[in-house]
Order: sequence, then structure tokens, then C-alpha cells
Amino acid sequence: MTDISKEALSPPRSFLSQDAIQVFYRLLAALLICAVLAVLSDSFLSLGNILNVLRQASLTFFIASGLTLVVLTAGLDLSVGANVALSACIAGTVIHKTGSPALGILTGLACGGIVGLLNGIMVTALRIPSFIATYGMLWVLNGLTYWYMAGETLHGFPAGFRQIGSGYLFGLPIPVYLLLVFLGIGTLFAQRTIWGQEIYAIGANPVAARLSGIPVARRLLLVYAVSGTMAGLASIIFLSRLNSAEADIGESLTLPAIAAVLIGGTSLFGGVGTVFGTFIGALILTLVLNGMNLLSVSANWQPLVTGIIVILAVWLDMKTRRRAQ
Amino acid sequence: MREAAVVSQPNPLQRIPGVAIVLVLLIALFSAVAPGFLSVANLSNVLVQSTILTMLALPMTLIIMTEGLDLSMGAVLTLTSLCVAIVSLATKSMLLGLGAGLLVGAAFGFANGWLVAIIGIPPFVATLGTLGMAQGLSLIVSDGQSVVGIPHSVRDIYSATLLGVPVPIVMALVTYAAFHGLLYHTRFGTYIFALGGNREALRYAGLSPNKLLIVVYAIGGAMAGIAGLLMTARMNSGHPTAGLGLEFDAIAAVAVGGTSFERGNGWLLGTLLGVIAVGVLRNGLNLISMPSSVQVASVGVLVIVALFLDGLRSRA
Amino acid sequence: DGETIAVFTKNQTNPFFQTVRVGADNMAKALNAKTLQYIPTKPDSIPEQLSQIEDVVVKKPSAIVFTPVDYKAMVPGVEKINEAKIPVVNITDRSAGGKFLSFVGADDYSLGLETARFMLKTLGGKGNIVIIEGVKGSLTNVDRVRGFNDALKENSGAKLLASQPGNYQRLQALQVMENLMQSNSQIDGVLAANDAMAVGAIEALDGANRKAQVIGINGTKEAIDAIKSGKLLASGDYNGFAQGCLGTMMAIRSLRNQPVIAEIVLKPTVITKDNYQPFDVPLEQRTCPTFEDAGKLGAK
Amino acid sequence: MSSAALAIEPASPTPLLELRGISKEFPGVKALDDVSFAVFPGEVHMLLGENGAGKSSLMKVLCGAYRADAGEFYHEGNKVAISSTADAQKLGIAVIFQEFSLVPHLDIAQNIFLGREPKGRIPGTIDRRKILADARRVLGTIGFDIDPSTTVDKLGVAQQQMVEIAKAISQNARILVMDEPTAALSDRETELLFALIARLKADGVSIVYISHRMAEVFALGDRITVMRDGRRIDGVRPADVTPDQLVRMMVGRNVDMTYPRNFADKPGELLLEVKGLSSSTGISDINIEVRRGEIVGLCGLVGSGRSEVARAIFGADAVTSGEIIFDGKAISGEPDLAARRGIALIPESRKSEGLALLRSVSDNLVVSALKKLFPSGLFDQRSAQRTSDSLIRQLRIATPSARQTVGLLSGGNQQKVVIGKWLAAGSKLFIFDEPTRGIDIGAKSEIFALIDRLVAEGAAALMISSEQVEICHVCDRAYVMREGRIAGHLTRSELTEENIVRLGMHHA
Ligand SMILES: Nc1ncnc2c1ncn2[C@@H]1O[C@H](COP(=O)(O)OP(=O)(O)OP(=O)(O)O)[C@@H](O)[C@H]1O
Ligand SMILES: Nc1ncnc2c1ncn2[C@@H]1O[C@H](COP(=O)(O)OP(=O)(O)OP(=O)(O)O)[C@@H](O)[C@H]1O
Ligand SMILES: O[C@@H]1[C@@H](O)[C@H](O)OC[C@H]1O
Ligand SMILES: [Mg+2]
Ligand SMILES: [Mg+2]
Repeated sequence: MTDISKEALSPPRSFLSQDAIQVFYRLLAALLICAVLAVLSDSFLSLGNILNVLRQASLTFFIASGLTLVVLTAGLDLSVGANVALSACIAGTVIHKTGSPALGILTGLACGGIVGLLNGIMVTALRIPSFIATYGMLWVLNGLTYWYMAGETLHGFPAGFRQIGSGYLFGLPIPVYLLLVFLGIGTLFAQRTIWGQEIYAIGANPVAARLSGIPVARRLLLVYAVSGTMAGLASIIFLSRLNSAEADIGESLTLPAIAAVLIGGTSLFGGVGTVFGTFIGALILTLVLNGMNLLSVSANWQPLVTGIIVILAVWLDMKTRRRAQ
Repeated sequence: MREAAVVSQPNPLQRIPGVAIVLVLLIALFSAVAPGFLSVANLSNVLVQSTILTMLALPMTLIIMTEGLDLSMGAVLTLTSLCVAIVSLATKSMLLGLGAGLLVGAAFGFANGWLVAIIGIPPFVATLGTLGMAQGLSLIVSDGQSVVGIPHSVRDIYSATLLGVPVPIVMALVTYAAFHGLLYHTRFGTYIFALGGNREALRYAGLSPNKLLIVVYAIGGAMAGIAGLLMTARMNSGHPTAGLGLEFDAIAAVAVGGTSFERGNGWLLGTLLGVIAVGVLRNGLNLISMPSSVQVASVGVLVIVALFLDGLRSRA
Repeated sequence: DGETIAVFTKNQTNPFFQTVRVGADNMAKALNAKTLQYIPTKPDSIPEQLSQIEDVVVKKPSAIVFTPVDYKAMVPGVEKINEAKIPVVNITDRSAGGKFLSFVGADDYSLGLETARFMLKTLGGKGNIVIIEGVKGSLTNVDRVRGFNDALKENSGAKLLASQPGNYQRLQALQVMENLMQSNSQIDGVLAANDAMAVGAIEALDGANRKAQVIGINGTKEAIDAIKSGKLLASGDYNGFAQGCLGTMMAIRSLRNQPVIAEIVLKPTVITKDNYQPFDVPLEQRTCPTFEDAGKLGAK
Repeated sequence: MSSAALAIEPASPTPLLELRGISKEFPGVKALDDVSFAVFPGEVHMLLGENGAGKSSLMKVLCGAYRADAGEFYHEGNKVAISSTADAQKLGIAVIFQEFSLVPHLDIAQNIFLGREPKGRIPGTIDRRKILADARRVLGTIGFDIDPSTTVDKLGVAQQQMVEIAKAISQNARILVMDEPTAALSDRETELLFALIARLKADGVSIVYISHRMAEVFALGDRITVMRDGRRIDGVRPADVTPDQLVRMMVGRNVDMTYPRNFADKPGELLLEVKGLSSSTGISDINIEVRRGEIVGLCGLVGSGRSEVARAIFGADAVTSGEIIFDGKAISGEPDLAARRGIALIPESRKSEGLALLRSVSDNLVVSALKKLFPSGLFDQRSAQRTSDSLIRQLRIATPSARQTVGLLSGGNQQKVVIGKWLAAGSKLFIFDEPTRGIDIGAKSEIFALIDRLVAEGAAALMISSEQVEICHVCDRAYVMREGRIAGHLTRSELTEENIVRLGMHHA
């Protein structure tokens, strides 16, 4: 009797979960945008452009995938962009000084991870709301990076290292492979591990999660550290793709990453969302910019169009969610 | 956390957020080390510089109390500032400019409220979207250019004094008084607490939470309009990037001031102190010529320390 | 001796302004004065620079060397400085108003024009061209892009395919370039409004295994390196170092009642494979021009 | 069909309010199926039924919070529409909800008069003096002595319940609906409430009263309506039925209400030993022992600190001094450690502390057993569902499926989910804080049978309950608390309601 877990009696039922349905609708939205762009622009559907879109989406995705976990716990990490900048600058310096890309990559990941861990400590041990803790962190990191770089640019990295961001393997850009790998890992982690389940539970009700015996603080530390490490990974991709880094590269990365998470259907209130959704969110954002470039839409219109797309995407999501219930 | 069974009267000291302590410390520190910090001219500078942010942070407090957020405020301020510039340039009238700014600001605020309340889009997303739209419209109406040549009556708003007090400070004080009265002494203010604290309670009381929410966001937009006038007056021109990012400053000031992001607990005076603390910090560091990278980090440290102190005391 | 010069620049992130600051420090040291650097914590923030002006007016430095984050929006700030009777030199972006004892800058229009002309000459006056613009509405961008376009008009064989924003940002320029390559199978030339964007565009071209001539503006270290290695065709020399030196020099000279030059607009130099050597010197090792040089450097 | 509602005729022939043929369907659940229901002036009408029978749903339809799919409303014989809470208010209907509808950061007065604030002189403002005076008056009528300018977040559960009551009373309603009003009240407050009900009744106010406590049904009720599975089963008078008959009507089968226990002859080995425990929440010098095979009660008045003892043992509140020895080893730390070592806490507030309301029943049921069910660390949704399905059956949780969102279950079924999640975890010591709050009689006896089996198999339980009858029935022995300390210990033979009250009361 005490061991109900062993009494697995009823037959398994197959079903499409709510999450799967949402992801499906979101994919549909992305395809719709693709269809519109394909009609408007001849070059859109070329293989080259599609790979191009995927590669561009990958950078946003790397940052946004870690962020998704944070948002699933009802937190936010506003420091991801600043983290990318600092990690890139430090990793770049290490590669310049030691000539070893491997060491540089490790440093970049470690730097990102440590920043994430510090965020986690502020949120758990110091009990500062994540929004504020990471906003404070954002400025501390900016200050550090500005001081460290003193207005310089790091540039010129070994060709081998640069393959990570710009190279191809069997006709596909390497970042696209990385994207697939991390999409897989992220999805497996969130959906198919008990840690993932615990993260959802924490987001849905942190008090209940703690009283259910979940080590909330440890899981939060993990989640912020992962988010930081993914920012570190993004910094490496950035570095090797752009062959250079400077202090201000992070500023323009944060809001798109958050937007990707939200367009992807992850709720800021925690407990709801998927990593795959975030991938599609990143894809939609990238498609929109790609489309505007292809169609030579004036720069003035770009923020307006992006803003409308963000609202439309989330609105569509909610419509379908209601119907699906 | 957990409610205690025994009713304890709130200790007034406990309500002082960490920022009040930090503010006092900062003032003491800079009085000692920064020559000229305590001069009337300098203090008046700090206050005048804080007025625009005050006008955003006060309505932001109300919005955050409804468990909402307005990320579009900086961009809307930018747009309204441009509207003030363009309309006052065309009509030679400061008041028409202000009217245009107010109208556009309130329209955006209304749109935010509509998206959040009626359409049901989470505030963060809705206002992230309108942020893009306001920013885009700013670029479109100005074609990315500054708008100059506006009438002197606009610029005078920023530099004039009333009984020796700079007009922006007067405006900020009036705004504060209005918000204080609104939140703590009117029915509407009571409902704002309920919007964040227990929306169902409002519904059962026969009130429409949606309408109330729209009004709260619209107030935010309208205040961005008034702040837009000050911004234009301050720059004596309109500029398509002038206010970008100010929303985060406002949110930080609100949080530092002790307003929580959950369950409708807000404190207006704390917000004011938060705004001033940021102002004092920047000013003081400038006066002692702190390297700029330290200044960058210091704002982050301020935010973290103030919230940390808050957390410490709420646990005690 | 011992004057304090407050130096205002736009941000801490753009390498260009670092060269300005180093130049200013260099000159101040040489003349036995000292500098105080004022930089907005948020890059290019208008309200913050206005506040910094208000703060500095209280502090009353001997003189100010001033780059407005926006040439129009900062006019009321300049007027405050004027009211406080602090002598001020304008550098880099020419302020739309206020009284300055001197202006030191480069001519963005000519820079755009000359670098674009150089590229078109290399291309034989024809080809498919794209422009990657900087931040909309900034003075430097408006003038540079105007220069680019005027050069294109001089060459009827050149065709402008697109003019898209990269906001002076490397990543944005890279992605814009990647996207433009999709819709345009043949791109012969890229006119980027600064070096960071030019280098971003080069990375995009490399990534797609395509070739095009690229030019940038500023003459930063990475641009010089790229010119050396043949990836970048040319960069317009914006010479922040000299701007910083000369701005500070004029401020100090006026304090010492020495004659100043009211306007120095540095002659546009197009840095290419053939003339990069003098620019290939680390910042710290550069020396400020003398007052005598100043007259020669300026176009006016 | 409508005539069925009038099966038993009260004194006045025209009902004050009548609902006819009400149906309400939620996805997968027919919450109300052609229900008719009538309230007559000045009566106390008891509404009974199992968890999930549709009682709360019916009341929500009645007060306009839910809109019925089908059905009609008659007010004093006239057809009316109730499509919003405002409509209901106009008809003089006020409700004390099962879920609290208070605003935490407003004071008691503002909460009581939310939406009906007395106007101040300046338009839009509130007459502060009047609102406080009015509130004081209302609080006086229910005998609740508290400063109305206290903010609600400072109040305990019982006090909040009293404010809810004051709020409903202040509307001068003609029909007052109370959905399990005493679930969170102590005896003293319950008595106050009963006196109030008597007074209201005398004034001609009708009261609809939902409760799972049999004693209340017979003490208060003039008429009884029983519901089962969304349908109205019958209407009776208390005088005409026995408790057993009522239960059979509710549950559709016989239920043993004496909660039989198989008391062990001699207690097992020591499982939990609490020595001189004090915590940051105000309990001090607590000494408690629990042996395997025992159910130990923890009694006392509301506010005596029972929950705090439970939380401290579980690691949820910081321990300031003392020792907790579990299964031979000292334990100190966060709840996850306690849970890993085999302690389970069924907390007092299911909504805020027990459940992730937006997640599924299945997610909630397995959350504490993840490590146990999936030792590899890899989670499998199907096997989690199988475990949940079996728990759902055992605890008779009324839900369309394991995938239902738990927040959509009825109150009592939610409580069952909270208990269920610790069954899956295979814990050794179960700390129950008000485990049967809001649970129907059938389920209650099932839960006690379950606890009995658990301890018979070598587990142990520490049980907090405000229902002293329950403690007396099921516990081997009990500790009684007073003002944050253990005031005494009662063995099985000493365990009577009298003794509990005597020990728990403040000394004069
Ligand atoms: N909003 C809703 N959405 C979906 N199902 C609901 C909703 N509200 C109630 N239900 C379902 O309707 C049924 C009746 O619920 P109701 O709350 O009326 O039960 P109850 O009789 O009050 O039970 P309890 O004694 O446990 O409070 C339950 O199965 C419940 O899960
Ligand atoms: N008379 C008193 N004086 C001071 N503190 C008290 C008094 N009575 C109780 N407390 C404190 O109030 C808190 C009691 O909280 P709580 O209401 O949860 O207790 P409980 O016994 O679990 O009651 P409940 O049945 O409501 O759960 C404890 O911190 C306790 O120490
Ligand atoms: O690239 C620089 C640009 O960012 C700034 O605005 O002006 C100087 C330029 O060279
Ligand atoms: Mg119910
Ligand atoms: Mg309790």
C-alpha cells in the first residue's frame, strides 16, 4: 500500500499534450510567415537563405534556450546580453594570450556559468527578485567589460576556431548542428528528466515545490548557471562568427532573446512553456528581420513591424490555446 | 510567506525600504567627499534631473502593483517628446504640443491596457510589442532626424522657476501629490491594490477589473506624455532615441523603493526615494570624478544592495 | 599650469572615442594639465549627457572639450556651459548651436565621398553596390551616407542595390549582409559607415565564400589590420586621436591666452594598402600634432 | 422536474429564490445536471454532497459567478436573469466563498466595503472615518474584536474567514451563501458564527450552508438538499433522517463514520524524537516522540503553534535551537532533506502550499516521488500517468483524467491530491496538518483507513486537526499545545475532547 508506484495498472494512453499542440500552432505561424515571404521575395526560399536564417536564429536561440529554463521557474535573466559581452571579451583575450582556442572556449563557458551562478545566488541566498538581481548584474557586468576593454576591439582569431561560427559540415553551417544538438538536449532536459519536472513545478508554485521536497534553491542555482553557460556558449559563437568582440555587443541581444522565449509560448509566470517553442520564437524573429532585409524595408519601419509581430504571435498563441483546451 | 496568527502593528521602521538607508548613506558620504555636493545649485540639479524619471516611475508603481509592467514607457516618452516638438513647431503653441503629447501617450497607454486587459496578452509581451511600435513610429515621424526650432515657450518650461523653485520640480511635486491622493485616498486607488492583490474580489464586488486596468495603463501613457514635454523642453528639440531605456530605470526605481512585483503591494514614497537615490549616486560620482566604468557598475550595485537590505529586514 | 579639462565623449564602447580620450590625455599631459573624462553610462544617452553637463557646471573645470551625443539635442546643454562662462571646444560632431572657442572634427561628408570614390575607382566605376548605414539620425551617419550616395551618382555604371541599417554594430551588419547576399547574387562593393560594420560585412562575405570590395570609416586598428591582409579595401581616417589632441590643445591654449584656431576640419585621408604604415602604430606610441601641424592638418 | 425542488413544503409557499433545471458543463465534467433548488425566507438550507458533487458550482451559478448552460431563476415567483455578480447582488444575494476573496494589502475596512466605499467630500475619495466606523460596527455584530485598519495580510486563516463573513454580512443580504465557512475556524469562532446565523435567521435572512460536518447539519439546518455527481438527489428535513441515511444519500453506499483503528498492542521503535525545539516562528522547547505504528495527535487552539511545529520538523522554518532526530539520525536542513529521509508534510493550505494549481493532477501527484519512481533521473510521462491513475482510483479523486488541471478540481479533491503525492513517495512519517479540511465524510473515512494501513505497515503519523473528535477517534495519544509550547500529553485513555480543551485553554 505504501508503495503505490509499483501498481502500474492502467494501460498507457497516447495523447497529444497541450504543449505539443501549442508548438504545432507556432510552427504553423512560422510557416505562414515563410509562405508570405516566399511570395514576396524570390530569394527567400533558396537553400542558402534558409540556412542563413537558421544560422542567424541559432545565436538568439543559444541565449534564449537557457533563458527559457529561467523563465520556466518564473524568473528572468536580464543580464544575458551583458554576460555574452563579458564572456566574449574574456574568452577572446585568453585565445589571444595563449593561442589556444580550447582554453578560450572553456574560459568563455566558465565565465558565463559563473555569472549565472552569481545570479542564482542573488536570487536564492539573498532573495532578491530575479528581475532586479539580474538587472543589477547587467550593469555590474557592463562596468566590468567597459573597464576591461577600455574601448578596444579584440579581433583576429585562429582559422580553426573561426570554423565554429562560420564553418560548414556536409553543406550545413556548424552553428546549425549546434542548434540541433542544444535543441535536443534542452528539450530532453526539460521534458524527460526529473530535474526538468522539478523546474516546471518550481515555476508553477515555488512554495508548494519546496514543501514537496524539491531542493528549490539548488535547482534555481542550476537553472541560472545553465542560462549563464548558454550565454557563454553564445559568446563563443559570436566570437568565432564575427572574428572580433567589443564591449557593446550584448546590448542588442537581450530583448530579442526574451522576445523569442515569450513568442515561443513560455509564460513569464512560470511553469508553462517549451524549449522547442523558444526555437520557433527565435526563428520567427529572425524570419521577420530577414524578410525586411530581403524586401529592403526602410530601417524606420523595422521596430514597428517587429513590435506588431511580437504581439500578433502571442495573441495567436493565446487564441489557439483557448481553443485547444 | 506565512501569515502570523497574532496581529502585529507594522513597525514604521520596517516599512523604510533599503533604499532610504542607502540614500541617507550616500548623501552623508558625498557631503563629506564631494566638494559642492551640498550646494543649493547642485542639489537643485539632482532634483531637476530626477523629474522626468519621477513622472515615469510613479505610474510605473501603479502598473507594477497590478502585477503588470510597462516596457513601452521609454519609447512612448520618446514618441510623445517628438509629438510635442513637431506640433509645437507647427503651431507655435506649447499647449497644443503638450496636448498632442498627452493624446499620443494616453493612446499608447490605452492600447497597452487594452492588450493586457481585454486581449489578455501578458503585460511584458504586450508592452514589449508596443515598445517596438512606439520606437518605429518615432523613427517614421521624424525620419530619424532631430526636430529643432521649436518655440521658446516649450524650453522655458524646463528652465523657468516658480517662487524660486524650478518648474520641473514643481511639476514633479504636484504629480507626486496627485498620485499619493489617488492611490491612498480614492476608491480608484483602493481598486488598484485589489487589481494586483485579488482581482476576483473586484469582480465579485461588481467592478470591472478590465476597465480599471485600462485606466491604470492609460495614466502611465499620459504621464509619459507630460514627461515628453519636459524631455523636449530639456533638449529644446525632439529626438528619436531620447527616452529609450528609461523604462528600465523607472522599474528599477520602483523595485528599489520597496514595491513588490507580487500581490499589489506598492509604496509611492519609496519610488520617489528610489529615483532620487539613483540621481544622487550618479551626481555624486560625477562630482568626485569616479571613472565611468565604476559609475556604470555602481547603479547595478545600488539596486542589488537596496533590495538585499529589504530582504534582510523582511526576514527579520 | 594645472588646468582641469573636462572631456565629454559619447560612450565607452566605441573604439573611436577611446582614441579621442587617449589623444586628449596625451595632450593634457604634454601641457601639464589634467583631464576628467565624462562618458554616459548608457552609450549615447541624451538625458545622461545633459545631466553630466549640469553636474560639471557645478564643478567648474577650467575648460571643456565636448562631443555631443546628439548634435541638436545637446544644444541646451552647451548653452548652460556658456552661461557658466566655462570655455568649451567642440570636437567630432559639430554642435548645432552654442558658442565654442574652436571646432575640431573631420568632415564626414568628404570622408564618405572620398572612400566611396576610391572604391568605385577600384571597381572601374561600375558594379552592384550596397550601403550599410549607421545609427539613423546621427550626424556622422547622415553625412557619410550622403557622401556615399553622391559618389555613386558620379558613376553611372554603379548600381545601388540596397541601403540597410547596421546601427554601427558588427553583428547587425553581418546579418544584414548575409541577408542581402541572398537576394543579390552579385554584390561588387560594400560601403559601410564605420569599420566595425565593414568588418562584419567581410565576415559575412567570407562565410559565404564570396568576394566584394569593402570600405569602412574610422581607421581603427582592426581596419588597418584588415587592409594589411587585403580583406578591406580602404578606411576613411577619422583620426580621433588628433581630434582629442587638438581639441584639448585649443582649450588649454585659450586658457593660457595663446592664439587658437577657430576651426580645424581634418582633411579626409583614405587609408589603403599603399599608405597604411603611419596609421599602423599603437595608440600609446602616437604623438600629438603640434600647433604648427594643426594648421596644416585642417582643411579650413 | 421543478416540482421536485419543493418536495418538502416549508412554511411560506413562495420561495425567495428558485433555480430550475440548472445545468453546467466544464470540459470533461458535467458539474451540474438539471439541478433545481429553492430557498425560502428565513431558513437555513444545508447543501450536502461528496467532494466534487457540484455544491460550489451551484452556488457560483446562484450568485452569478458562473453562467449556467441551461436553467431558469425565479425571485419571489418572478422569472429573473442572473448573469453577473451584480445581478445577484441586486437580488440581495451575498456569498462567503470557499476560496478567499480578500485583498492582502488593503485593510479590513477597505476589504469589507470593497466597491461600496462611503464617498468622501472630494469626488472620488473615501470617507475614511465612516468606513472605519461602519467596519467596526459590522465586526461587532459578528463578535470579532479587531482594529479594522489592520491590513489583511497580517491576519491568520481564521481571522481572514471572519473578515469574509463580515464582508458578506455588511451587504445586508437577504440570501447569504456560506461555502464551508467553519473549515478554517476554531470552536470559539464557530460558536460566534452559529449565534450570528441564529440572529440573521430571526431577521428573516435565508442562509444556504455548505458543510461536510455532520454535527453542523443537524445543529443548524432547517432543510437539507443532497447532491451527488452534479445531480440533486433529494431534499429532506433533519428531523426525518439519521446521519447514516444522509451519508448513504450523499455517497450512494454505506460508510463507517467511526474511523476504526487497529491499535497496536505495543508501540514500535522510536521514529521521531524532537528535543527542546524552538524555531524562528515562535514555538519554544518542544519535546515530541513518535514511534512506528503510532498516530500521534497534536492539538491546541488556533494559533497555538501546531503548524509551526510541523513546519519546523519538516525543515520549512528555521530552527533556532533544539534537535530533531529521525530514524536514529539527527536531521537539520531544508524540506528536501526531510523528504529524502522519509518525512512527509501535508500542509495546512492546499492552494498556496500544497499544489501547483495550473499543472495537471498527474504532475502534482508524482512531484514528491520523482526520485523514487525514476531512479535513473529520466522522466517518463506514461509511467507517471499510470502511477497517478492508480492513486486517483485509491483516493477516489473525482477528475475527468490525470491530465486535468488540478486547480479545476473541487476543493476536497484538491486536498486528496495533496495527500496522494506523499503516498507515492513512500514516506515513513506523515505529518498531517488539517488533512480532512474540506473533505467529505466518505473520503474522510477512506483517508483514515489509509492512514491506519500506513502505520500498520510500519509508518507513523503526526496529526494536527481542529476537529477534536477525529483526534480522539484515531490517535494513539496526543500532545496539546498552548502559546507555542507543549502544555501536556494525553495517553489513549486520557484522550477526550474535554481534556484537550482543558489543556489547551489559557489559564486564568
Ligand atoms: N472552472 C471549472 N472548470 C472545470 N471544472 C470545474 C470547474 N469548476 C468546477 N469544476 C468541476 O465541477 C465539479 C463540481 O465541482 P464543485 O466545486 O462544485 O464541487 P463541490 O461539491 O463544491 O466539492 P467540494 O466539497 O470538494 O468543495 C468537479 O468535478 C470540479 O472538478
Ligand atoms: N497567545 C499567543 N501569543 C503569542 N504568540 C502566539 C500566541 N498564540 C499563537 N502564537 C503564535 O502564532 C503562530 C500560530 O500560527 P498558526 O495559526 O498557524 O498555529 P496553529 O496552531 O497551527 O493554528 P491553525 O489551526 O490555524 O493552523 C505561532 O507563531 C505561535 O507561536
Ligand atoms: O563610428 C563612430 C560612430 O559610432 C560615432 O557616432 O561617430 C564617430 C564614428 O566614427
Ligand atoms: Mg466546494
Ligand atoms: Mg495551523
